Formats: sequence, C-alpha cells, structure tokens
Amino acid sequence: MRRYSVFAVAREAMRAHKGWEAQWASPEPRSAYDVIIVGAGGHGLGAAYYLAKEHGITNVAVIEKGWLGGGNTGRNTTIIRSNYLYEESMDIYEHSLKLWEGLSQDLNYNVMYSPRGVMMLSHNTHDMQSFKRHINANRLYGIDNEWLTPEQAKAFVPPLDIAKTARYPINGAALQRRGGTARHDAVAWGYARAASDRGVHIIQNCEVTGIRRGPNGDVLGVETSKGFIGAKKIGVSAAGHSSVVMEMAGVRVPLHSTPLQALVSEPLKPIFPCVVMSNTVHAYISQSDKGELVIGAGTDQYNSYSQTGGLQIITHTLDAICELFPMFRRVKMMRQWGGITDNTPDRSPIQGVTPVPGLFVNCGWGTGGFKATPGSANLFAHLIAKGEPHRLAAGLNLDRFRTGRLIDEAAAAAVAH
Amino acid sequence: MADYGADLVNRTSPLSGFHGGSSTVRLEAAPPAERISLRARAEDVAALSSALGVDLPVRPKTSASANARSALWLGPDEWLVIAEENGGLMQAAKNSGALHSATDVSHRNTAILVSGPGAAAAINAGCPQDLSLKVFPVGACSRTVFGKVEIVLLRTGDEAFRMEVWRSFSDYAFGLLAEGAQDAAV
Amino acid sequence: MLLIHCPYCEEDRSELEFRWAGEAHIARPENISAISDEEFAEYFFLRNNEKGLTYERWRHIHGCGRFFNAARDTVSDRFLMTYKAGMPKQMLPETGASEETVETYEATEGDAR
Amino acid sequence: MSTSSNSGTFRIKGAGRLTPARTARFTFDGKSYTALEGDTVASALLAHGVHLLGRSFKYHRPRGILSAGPEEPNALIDVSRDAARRQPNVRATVQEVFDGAKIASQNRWPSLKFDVGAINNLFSPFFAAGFYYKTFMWPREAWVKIYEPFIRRAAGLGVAPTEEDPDHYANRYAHCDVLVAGAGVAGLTAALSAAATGQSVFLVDEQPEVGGALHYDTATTIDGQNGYDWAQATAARLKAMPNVTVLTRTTVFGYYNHGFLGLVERVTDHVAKPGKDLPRERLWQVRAKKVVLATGSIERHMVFANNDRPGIMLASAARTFLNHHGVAVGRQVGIYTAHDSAYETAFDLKRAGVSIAAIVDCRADPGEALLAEARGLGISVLSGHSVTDTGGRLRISSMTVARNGGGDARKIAVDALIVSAGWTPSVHLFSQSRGKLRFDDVNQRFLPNIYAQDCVSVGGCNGTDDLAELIDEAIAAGGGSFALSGENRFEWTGGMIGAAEGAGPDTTVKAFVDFQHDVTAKDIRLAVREGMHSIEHIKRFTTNGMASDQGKLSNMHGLAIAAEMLDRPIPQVGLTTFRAPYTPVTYGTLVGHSRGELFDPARKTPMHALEAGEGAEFEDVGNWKRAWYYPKRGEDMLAAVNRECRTVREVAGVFNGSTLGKIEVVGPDAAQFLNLIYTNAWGSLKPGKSRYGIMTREDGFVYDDGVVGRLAEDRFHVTTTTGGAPRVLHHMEDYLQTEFPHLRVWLTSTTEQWAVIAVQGPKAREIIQPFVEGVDISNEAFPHMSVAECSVMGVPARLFRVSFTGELGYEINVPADYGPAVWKAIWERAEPMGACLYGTETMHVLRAEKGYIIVGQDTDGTVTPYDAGLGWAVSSKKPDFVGIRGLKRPDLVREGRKQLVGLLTKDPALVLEEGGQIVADPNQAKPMTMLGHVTSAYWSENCGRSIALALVAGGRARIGETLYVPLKDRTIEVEVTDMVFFDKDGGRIHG
Repeated sequence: MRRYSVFAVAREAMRAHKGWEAQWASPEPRSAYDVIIVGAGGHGLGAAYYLAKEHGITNVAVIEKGWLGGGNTGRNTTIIRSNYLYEESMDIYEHSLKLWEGLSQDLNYNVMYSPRGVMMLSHNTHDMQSFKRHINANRLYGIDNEWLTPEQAKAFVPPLDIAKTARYPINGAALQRRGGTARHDAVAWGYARAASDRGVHIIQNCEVTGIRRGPNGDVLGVETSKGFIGAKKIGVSAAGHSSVVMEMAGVRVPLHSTPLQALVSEPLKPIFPCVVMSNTVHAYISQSDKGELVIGAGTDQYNSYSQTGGLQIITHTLDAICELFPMFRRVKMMRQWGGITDNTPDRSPIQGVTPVPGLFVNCGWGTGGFKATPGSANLFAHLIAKGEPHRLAAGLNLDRFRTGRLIDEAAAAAVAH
Repeated sequence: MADYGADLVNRTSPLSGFHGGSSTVRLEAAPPAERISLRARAEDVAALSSALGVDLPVRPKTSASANARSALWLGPDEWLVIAEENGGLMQAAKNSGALHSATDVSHRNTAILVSGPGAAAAINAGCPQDLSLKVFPVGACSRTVFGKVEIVLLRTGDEAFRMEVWRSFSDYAFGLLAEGAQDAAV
Repeated sequence: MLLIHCPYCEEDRSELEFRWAGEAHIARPENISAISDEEFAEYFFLRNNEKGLTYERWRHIHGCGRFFNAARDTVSDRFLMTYKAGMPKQMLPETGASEETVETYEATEGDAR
Repeated sequence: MSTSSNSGTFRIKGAGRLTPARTARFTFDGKSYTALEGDTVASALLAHGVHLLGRSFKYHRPRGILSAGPEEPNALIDVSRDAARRQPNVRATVQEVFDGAKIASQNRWPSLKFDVGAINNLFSPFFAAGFYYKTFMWPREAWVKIYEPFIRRAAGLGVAPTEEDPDHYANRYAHCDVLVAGAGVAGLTAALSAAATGQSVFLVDEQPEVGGALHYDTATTIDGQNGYDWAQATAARLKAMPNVTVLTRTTVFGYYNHGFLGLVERVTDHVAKPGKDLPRERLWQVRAKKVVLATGSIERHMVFANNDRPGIMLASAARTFLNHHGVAVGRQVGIYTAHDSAYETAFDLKRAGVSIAAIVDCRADPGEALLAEARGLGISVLSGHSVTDTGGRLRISSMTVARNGGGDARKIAVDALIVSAGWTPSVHLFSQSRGKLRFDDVNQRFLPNIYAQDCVSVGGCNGTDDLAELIDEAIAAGGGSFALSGENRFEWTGGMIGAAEGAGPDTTVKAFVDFQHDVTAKDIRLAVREGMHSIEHIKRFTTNGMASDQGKLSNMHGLAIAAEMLDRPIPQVGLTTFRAPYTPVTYGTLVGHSRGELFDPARKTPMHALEAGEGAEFEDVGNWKRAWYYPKRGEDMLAAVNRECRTVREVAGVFNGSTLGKIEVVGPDAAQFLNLIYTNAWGSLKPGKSRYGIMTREDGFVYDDGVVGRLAEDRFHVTTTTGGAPRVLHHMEDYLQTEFPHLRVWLTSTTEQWAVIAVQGPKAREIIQPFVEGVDISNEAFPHMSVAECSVMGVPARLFRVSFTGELGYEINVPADYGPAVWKAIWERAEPMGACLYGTETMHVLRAEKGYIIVGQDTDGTVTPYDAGLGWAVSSKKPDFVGIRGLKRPDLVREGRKQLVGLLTKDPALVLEEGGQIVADPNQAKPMTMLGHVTSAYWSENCGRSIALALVAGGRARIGETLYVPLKDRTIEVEVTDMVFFDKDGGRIHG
C-alpha cells in the first residue's frame, strides 16, 4: 500500500492526482474464510483490521449489506469520551480513547481525532451529585474528568448562557478535555484501507440472509445474496440490525432498535470550540471542521428500522439548544437524518460468546457506538481470535441479563427525586 | 376553634386575575368550579347518570350537560364531571349506589375560556388536534396536549372553548395561549 | 410524527398524545415466583425486535388513557391495525402482504454494485 | 436600451412586473443602492450591474448569481436589520429587498474584491478531494494545534449571530384533505380541482406570488390569458373560497410519516418595518390526508472549464430577471445550452434590446422551429459547439467556443453567459415521503415510481412536460373534473448530465459540479479512482451535494460523471438520499413558542408566591420550583440551613410538601392491587392508618417509595416521590389495565388537588391544634402513622401524622386553592412560637440525620430494598408482587452487594463530597478498586458534625471499619456506621 504523506500529496498534485490507487479492494468472495464479520461499520472493519494486525488472522471477510460505513458509523454526531461510571464501561471506553489518540498514525489515515473537550452541563443538585460521582470514579480509575464552575464553563464555551434567570440555570459542568470528535467517514475508510492492505476482503452489497450451522450446532458459514460463504467463526457487528442477524442463528438478544436523529446547520465561521451535552434539557452540540453545528437529537420512542423519525424530536432538541445558546435561533438547520440504534435494557453494549459455538456478537452500543469504535473493534478481534473475551470486555457478556449483573449507566444517572 | 371558620378561607385560583388575548381571541380564567374524576364500568353508567342528573356520554369525544353539570367523556370508563362550586358531585355519585370511583379534582384543574373567531387557531398553536367544526363540533371534548402540557379541551360554542389544565401548568398554558392568540390575529 | 388510530377513541390522533409501551402479547407468567432465571430473563428482557411486522403496545396517555395493541411494519412505520388491550393477537388480512413494500428511506441511496 | 436610472442601469423600461415608482434603499457591503419593491437582492444588484456577490467555500473563487431561486449555491449573503437581527447564509435570489436592509458579502477578507483566502485557489492542485485524510498527521499534536484550527477558520461561510434573537416565531398545527405543494400551473390547477369538490385545501408556494415558471415563461397562455395573470386570478379565486388556505412565501420543507408535513412561512423578512406582534416566521405542522406534489423542476448548469465566474447564470434565471424584475443580466450575452429552454431566454433578451453574442448549442441538431426563430431575430446559433473555457477575473469577460471534437477554438467577448443543461424534476419531497424513484433513460432523470404515502406528483416534478397533459394530470390529482386550455410556444427537448465537451476524464480543467463546495468533475473522478464506488461514498469523499443547497444543481451531474468513470448505468450507481429540509430552516422557527418561560413549564405550588415573599431561594426538582432554603438577612445557604435544622428539632418548622406525587386508589380491590404493586403487605392496614411503602419493578430494584394512607376500605391516598409521580402512575396503569384488568380499582392523579403543609417538630401539635376540627389529634388518639379526613380552618382536609424528620409531625392536605390561606394562618401562628419555614435542603439534612433514604439520590435504579436496608418492607408472606422474581436473581442475592450505610468522617468538621468514591486503600495504584460512593453528605448542626450515607460493597458487614474517600485535593478517612445519626432510639417521633 502506498503510504499517505504530505510528500505523496504534493507529488500527486503535480500529476493531477492520477496516481492514487483504490483505498480498498473490491474482491469477489472466496468460498470460505477463517473468520467472517457481518457488518462493515467501524466496529466490524476495525475488528478485521485488528484480527490481521494483532492476531495474524488475515483470511477474513467483512460482509456488508450496503456500502461500508453507511450505517451508524456514517450517521452519528462523532462524539468521543470515556468518562463513564462503571468499571466495565470505563475499561472499554478508555481503551478506546487511548487507541483514538494514535489512530491516524496507526492507520496512516487522518481520522481527525480532535480532543477539543466534551463538557456536560449540570443544571441542578441531582446533576451535580451524579457528575461528581462520575468525576471521582474517573479520577480514581485514571481517566480525566473535571468539575467546572459556571464561570469556568462559560470561559471554555463563550456562547454558553449561564444566567441565573434561565429556565434551567447552569450550576457547573463536567469536562473531559481528552474527549472530542473525529471524522466519522475517515474512521470507516481508514480501517477499510488498512484491513484491505493486510488481506482482508471487504464484500459490499452482499446481504447475509442466513447462518448455516452444522450437526453439532456450530457455525459453518453464512448464506448471502452472493451465495454461501463458509467460515469457522462468525462475528456479528451489525448495529441496529444485530438482532435480525442473530435471529438467523436462533439466538435472541435483548435489543430494541429505535430511530436516532441528528441535524447540522449551514456552515458558519468557528463559534463553538468543543462538545457540549446536557442531559437535563436533552441536547448535545459541536461544530464540525466544515463549520456546521452538529446537533444530536433524542431517540424516537418506538422500534423502527426506517431510519426516519418525527419532527417533534428535532424541535424538542432545538428548543433546548436555543435555550442554552439563544444567539443560535437565527441559525438554520440544513440537513437532518436518522440512524437505527440498537439498545440494550441496561444501555450498555453486549460483546461476547453466544450459545452457538463459533458465533460471536458485538452489539447494543445504542447511542454510544462511535466513541467505542477502536476499543470495541480491538477487543472484538481478541474475542474472535481467542474464543474468549479480553479482560477489559469480560463484563459485557450476554449472561448478565440472566444473573441480573447489569451495567446500568442509565439508571446510575437516575431521574431526579 | 371558631376563630378560623370557612368564611376566612377563600379559594386562590392559580389564574385569578388573568385575562388577555388579541383582536380575535379573548382569554379569561374560568370561575372556580367543582370537578370530579368519575370512573365506572358500562353497567353502572345508567345509575350514575341518574344520580348525577346528567347522562354520562358513552361515545368518544362527546360531552353532555344538564342541571348545571357537564360530563365529559375522557375514556371508555372515565368522565370529568364539572359543576359550579359546591355542586355536591361527590355526594351525588355516592348516592347512585353503583360501583364507581369518584375523586374530587376541583382544585387539581383550573380552566381557561378561549373565545372569538381566532380561538381555534390560538389553540392550534400548541394542540395537534383538528379543531375544525366538522371534526371537533360544539360539545366535543378530548384530553390532548397543548405544547408541553396535557389539557382537556371542550368546545362550548362555534368560537368558544374551555381548556382544563392542571393548576401548575396553567401559567404555561395561558402564556402559550396568549402567544397563539396574538398569532391568530395576524 | 406518526398518526395513530386509537381503538377506544375511534379516531386517528397525533403521536404526541401517545406513549409506546413495548412488544405486545407478552403475558406476565402466572407462576412468576417459580420460574427459572432463564425464563425470567426471557420474560423481562428478550424481545423480538422484528424488522417488518411487529405487534406492540401503545398507551393513549394524553387521550383516553387506555393501553391498546397495534400491528405495525417497522420498516415503513405503517400501522396495519390497532385493537383493544386484552384482545388476542390479530391476524392480518392477506391483502396487506401482497403490497409492494417500499424499503427504507435509505434504499433510495446508492448501492455500490 | 432605455433604462431607469435610479433603480439600476440594467433595468429595462417596460420590462418586468415591478412598479418603477415604488423603490426601496439598501446597502451592499456598505454601498447604497436603490431597488424596486418586489426585487430580490439578486435582481436589485444585477440591475446595478453587480454580479460579484460572494466567495466559494474552499478556493475562495469569486462567485456571482447562478439562479433566481432557492437552489442558489453561490450568492449567499448576510442580511441584517440591526445588530441582533442579522442572518448569515441568506440566498440573495430569495431574499426580497426591503427599505433599510443591510446586505454584506461573506467568506472574504479583507474585501469581496480582494480576498486573501483566494490564495487557496493557487494551491488547489494540492487541495484535491479528500487530501486532508492523507496528510496533517505529523507530528501527532500538530493536527489539534495547527492544522485543524487553520482549516476551521478557512471553512464555514457566514458568521453566526452573537446576540440573542429578539424576534419571535409562531407555530400552528393544521389539518387538510389535500395539500398542494407548489403553485405553478400544475399546483394551481390541482388546488382548483380539489377545492371545487369541497375538500379542505392548502396551497403552498415558496415565492411571494404564485405562478412558478410563469414568472419567466411569458409565452404561455392558460385559459386564453397570459399565464402569469391567470395564475394571480386563480389564486385570488382560491383565496376567496372558505375551504382553501393559500400560503405564499411558504416552503414545504419536510414530508414526514403518515401525511405529516413541515412548512415554514416567512412572515416579515421582506417587510421594512414589521409590526411587533408579527412573528418573523411561522412553522406550520400540517397533517394532510392527501398530498399533491407540484414542485416543478430545476434547471441545471453546464459542467465545463471555469464555469463558475460571476456573470454565468442559468437561462431560466436570466429570463426571470428580465421578465419579472425587468433587469437585463448583461449587454453582450452568450448562451451555452444543451436544451431548448435557453433559446427562449435568448429570444426574450434580444427582443428587450440585449445583444446576443451567440447561442452555443452542444447538440448537433437543435429543433428547426427554434433555429428559425433565432434566424428571424438575427441570433447566431453555433450548434455542435461547446464553450470550453471562460475568461475574466471578477466577472466573465469572454467565452471560448470550439466545435465539438476539437479545433476551431475562438474567444468571444461576453459580459454574461446563460447556461442550461436541461431540467431536473424536483422529487425531493416525494423522496422524503419514502417513495421510490425510477430512472427515465430517455430524458436522463429520476421520476416518481412507487408511492409510499397517499400522494401524487403532477407536472414538472412528475416528468410531465406537455402542458395539456400536465393540466389534465393536475385536474385528476385534485379529484375534480373540468376543462382548462393551455398553450406554450415551443415544445422543449434536450438536456444532458455530466461533464460537457472539454471537461472529460482526459482533462485537468476546473469544471465545477458543486459550486459552493468547489467540487469539480475531476474531484469526482478522483473519488472513483480511490475506490469510492457508491454514490454515498463519492458524496462524502468529495462533499458534492453537501453544501447548503444540498445538491439541487450538482447531484445529477455528479452521478453522471461517476457513472461514466465506473462504466455503469446511472441507476446502478444510485442516488443520494434527499433529506429534509428542502431548504434550510431557522432554528427559531422550529422552536416556535418554546423559549424562555414557554421552553418548559415551570411548575409552581399554590404557596409559591408566599414562599418567595419570605425570601425563599428555589431549586429545580424535575419541572417543579421548590423552596430550597429561606435565608435571613446576612445568612448564606449553610447558615440558613443550620438555623432551619436546629429550629425544626428545637421548636418546629413549616415545610411545603405539595409537589409530592399523589394518587387516589379507589375500588373494592384497591388493597389487593397495592399488594401487587408494592413489596409491602396492605391487607392488614386499617382505615385511618398509613404505612411507608416500597415499589419495585419486575427487576426487583427500588423504583419509588412513599407513604400510603388508607382512608376507607376501598380508598387509599398514595404518595410518590416528586419526580416519580407521572411514571409511577403510568406503571400502575400498565399493570392494572393489562395484567390485572379483573381488579375493580381505579387510579386518579391527585398531586395537584392537594396543597401539603408539613409541620414538624416538638411544637407541631400545638401549632396546628387550633385549626383542626373533626379529629382528636392527641398523641393517644392520633399516633404516628395515623391519617384522617377532617376539616382544617373549615375546609375539608386530609391530615397525616407522619414524619420525614424524625420529629413529631403532621402533613396537612387541603384543596390546593385553599393552600395559601391555610399556609399563611399556620405560619402566622407558628412564627411567634419560634418556628421557622424550611426548604428542601433542610428536609434533606433532617432526614439524613435519621437515615431516611431519598429514592434517586441514595438509590439509583440498581439498589434493591435489601441493599437499602429496607428488607423489612418486603413481605415474605405474599404469593406475588411486582419484583418478587427479579429479587431472587443470582446477582441480586449474592454476597458483597453494595449496601446503604452511614459514614462518619474521622475529622467531624469535614463534609464529604456527594459522589465521592470510597476505597479501602487510598494508596493503591490507578485504576483503583472502588467499594462504593457517598450518596448524601451534610453538615449536621444537630449532631454537631458532618454525616453521610453511602453505598458500600458489603457495607453492613463493614460497620466499624475505616475506609477512605480520595477527593481531588485530599483523602478523607471515614468510619462505616449504621444509618441513624440522631435520636437513635426514635423516641421523638412519637412525642
């Protein structure tokens, strides 16, 4: 693979960029692979990359129904942070954040990881208690997260309205400075390029329609729109469609898929320096390098695979954004879209073995999958290669729903008394 | 203790003194009223109707009025019965002898009267229902939403509505109605 | 914003009046205290999450207050039927299936063939 | 050429529909201009010969006006009335001029004519599509510190407003039988047809006046009249009908599920001095039974070298400026076309006295009728030729024309170049409705195919080009039946998509596909070369179609260029999704009324004003505003709380408990129902008594708690937490309606029926005694946990003997309207006795002194009743309750779960931080093993030291152990204790 560098770009500039090769190959599938990964999002492509890079398993195919990176990888608002509460969560998200920090160099692809800071606004006593619980847990775990006064928050984000007269005045904020954003498409493309370079086959426009199992129940391969493809091991990483794919192997997973919407404004000169989130008023916002304000809305209430949602979700989010940043009322929404998030009962992901030998699952990332991409992919590769989870992902198993040992991040941020 | 008789205590309506509107919409707080939330199964409706002196409607989105009492269908086993103050609704329901649940909600709700040619438009600033006379005729009633709060809406005339709202939401409802009224006049 | 037919109000109303309440026809086990951990997990956590026809519960929370059931296509979000709580799962008339399904919104997007 | 001097030297007398006498003044980049009423900023500036309006996104190339409508990618301006009313990124082709408007160009520094950023254009070979993915990676920190800030500053177009928007916005929900989007010939006819049948109709158009293409197309007659006049007359007819609503300056921006459409109506942006009552914009949220899409089509530009200079313009735009605004776009105009429609522009210009340099038609054989007309007008037509380049710096000065296939190139001087590559049907709304498109191979366009909603497309957006056919289609769509004649002069044919001659794959010229984002044909080819084979990949890699015009002009060209590179038919390459909104929509419009006090209801209790009058500070608890503490002069929060805490235990305190959730549970099976919902047993509770209850969900975790009073055999007064009231009622209704429908019981929310006045402390009885009638409240007759219906100050009341402080206490429930009077009377009596008013903070401290938990603070959804030390409240005798099975799961019964305990700091003066984490060894390496966290921590004035509650792993077995709470700046040593810090034997509550 030709390395990307400023010299390579300059050289190509002089010959009208005609020398660039395809970033990834588009091969026809082989009859069988050692490992098949279902779903060419960041998690699936990344897992294939790490299987090749760290475990020496290169006879791998990533099978994608549509175009690579076209699911939630290419639809999210690209927030990266690791300041979660429970150890299981901190383990995987911090592992991920550490990989983000060197990802561009590792992949030789600028994924534009931008640690501009993620600030979560506190509006009341309950928020403050909850945030300080997170901050203390993070600090003792070695993860940066700090408490800011309203004035410090305003200094960090000048457009913020910290007036005491606001409907929900801000009484402080939690800031993770290493948190930030990255360029979502670049993550998928960077992993695809690096995986393809190591021999991984990326098969786009190939829908998995069944999972074939042998007499002992173990996996034999997948039925697809391009015919049967054999595999000793199958890793399912299909985000909103995970339960559909798992059902093909007769495995039920506790998921429900809901629309999640987002929107961007018209491009504006830099005005918003970091990521700001508020759970109380339900909004999060950042500004892309192109200048668009990127705003995440909430999930619609019902199960759906439609990738659309209601206008009321958008308006509700903008109510909150304009309450926090009243000068944005004259800014315009340029584009809105939806993705399908796969949510678990405890809002924490599932990554682990399944009752079917050779079948592994990575799903349930809900609204938090993008930030976990490198970490999840890296640990999923370990799971598939070794047949058992890495220490850092051991708690994310399916069995927790039987035992009741949930990782309930949502409950931990419980509603006010 | 005799010092503190009932006459010393007057109802302080959450919207007392509120009025407003625009050139096409009049907004005013309704006078204090007595209200019960009445729940009963179909077989007990007749007995309750006769005890209350008003026929509890059994068709969705309809209301009935008689003897200074109005009964609003809210659900298949639920009515909001409204009377003037001290209307004796709890006792009347009790007198029916029928199986039911009556709960005094006189003070839970307050009401805003919305009238004028722009009334429906003002309410549609926050209410997603079709308020055309064809779909929401005089006498029609429904629990629904108004902006970010729940209301019960009753059409009392071609251009007149009664909006029942929980008391702590009444400031909000009145404020949104005031803006809706202003916009309806444009 | 969905438009939902409430079988009690006998009228189509805005989604704003409703609250979704999960998969329908999951009965609480009568002998719940005696079931196994697996059975409990199945009852409490596992849902079909169908892509396509799903049976689900809604509550007309800001209307008549009633819970009811609906059959909906989770790909098109089209409601095929709503019916009152307590009624058995309703089979759908055959005609519904023969309609040419319009796939997802994103199906109009490019396929990298 | 005769001109009207003050409104512009390019204004043509007698042309257009504007009234010369009605003028408006505005400034552009500080220079003052006169416009006519009805001008857009674009037409007004063109009238003065101003073509340079902006700079492009990436290369900062000079850009002018390309279109006359909302598809405009180039002419984006900043419009302001005053400092706070400033709007960036406005399309000059849509913004109507109003007197006093201040217009400024964007994305340039220091000036529009001399823009330093234009240096990017020189480096453009370096800045090919996706170049940033390949570089800026070294050294690692430089991306954040150097490259990214540089890119961010260079990108972005307009400057965001910095002041709060003083304008207001309105919202309106509406319903109709038929909504017609677009009021051109097709839309007007469909609306007329639908209206005649008596259906309720919305007719919506984005322009100030109806007419659509009739704005420029002066050669069409409808019903024997000039088309535009027919349109206005028809609109007037429709407006007069009671079943029709006509909305102009209104865009249907989104077509959502189930016939739901979002419309934005621009109410005042065109008005010089808008009335204060007027909203700036109004959001219409319309539910339509049927939708008729009559959105027409959009003309495409030609993709050729340097096709972006100011002065290069779509043919329909030039014709609009001439025929509607009376403005000539140049004096020596060239035409470059692949479609017949541009000819009519040339004819109209020529007739208006403008010199036409030549019509360059890339087609070999244009229609004979057009050629004849051109000949008649003395216009030279170069068929089989192409424009291969243009010249000029800030405006086009020449076009280079060559015969197709090479050779014969010559330069022709022009001051404007009119282009047309044909028409793209506006299928955006159809696509948003989730309809499926098909590709029309003959005419190279996507057309509606499979409908997903009750919707029909008519006219241009349906690919119906023939006027008579279009009219019939529209009449049928409306459901009516009548005859209407229509005639136009020429049948239009032609069109092309993709790169034109001279901009093919073998060239390196800058032939722009997406103007705003500076995406050229070669960028798209590069994307394909780099393996981007899906149109979505190509879009994202090049950003083609992602600018503020969302690809209205560029998508089809981009697709064709990609298809050519991929050597695949267009439908196989696909089409990017058309997402809402059709054109950008102001946040303020979407927010509507939901701002300030209407952002979210602030719930206030009946006594709120009285509390405020006593100087209360309030805190937000859910939607509620609750009195937090009552500082006296000179007191800070801690001093006030300390005083309140002391006073309650020494004398008494009065507290507003009105926000507590309340549910009336009524019916013969009420107790049975509560048995199922709570962990406690209720059958044994006698009328007149109350009990503290715990509620879990099936998972066995604490969901809510509260005191439940039994008023009668069949009537319970249930209380919930303040924040929990709605979800608890929903949870109860769920079980009642769907799991236990056989039970004869009904639930009613009574939270707001009752004002709740808690009087707590040794003197509580003495304070309330005189007010209470109908019940003996002596300690013997009315002990702790009694409840009675009685009368307080003569009003019907419910009196609870209950305590959340550990003191003798009562909670008086009176109907809410009486709350203020009763509160006032009680306070007037209590105050002289030395009592105080106290708020939620003191309530929290006092209950913590007694080890009473707050659900949601000391529990978090992962805590069982056993964990919380409330195992006594879980009945072991009941055969069933919600949570009975969940509680027995392996992890919920394991050893070592986190349990609620007390913590005492070794240094009594130190108050722990709520949320502090607890460890056994503070010196261990990170990541540390954490045992739990501090859930509540206060200074207890009554204990004379700090106190805390905490969830600690295996907590109850650790009582007596020393643990540590490492905070940011120090580590605090604590001892694990039981949870009761004050009055351990609990005697006071029975006092």
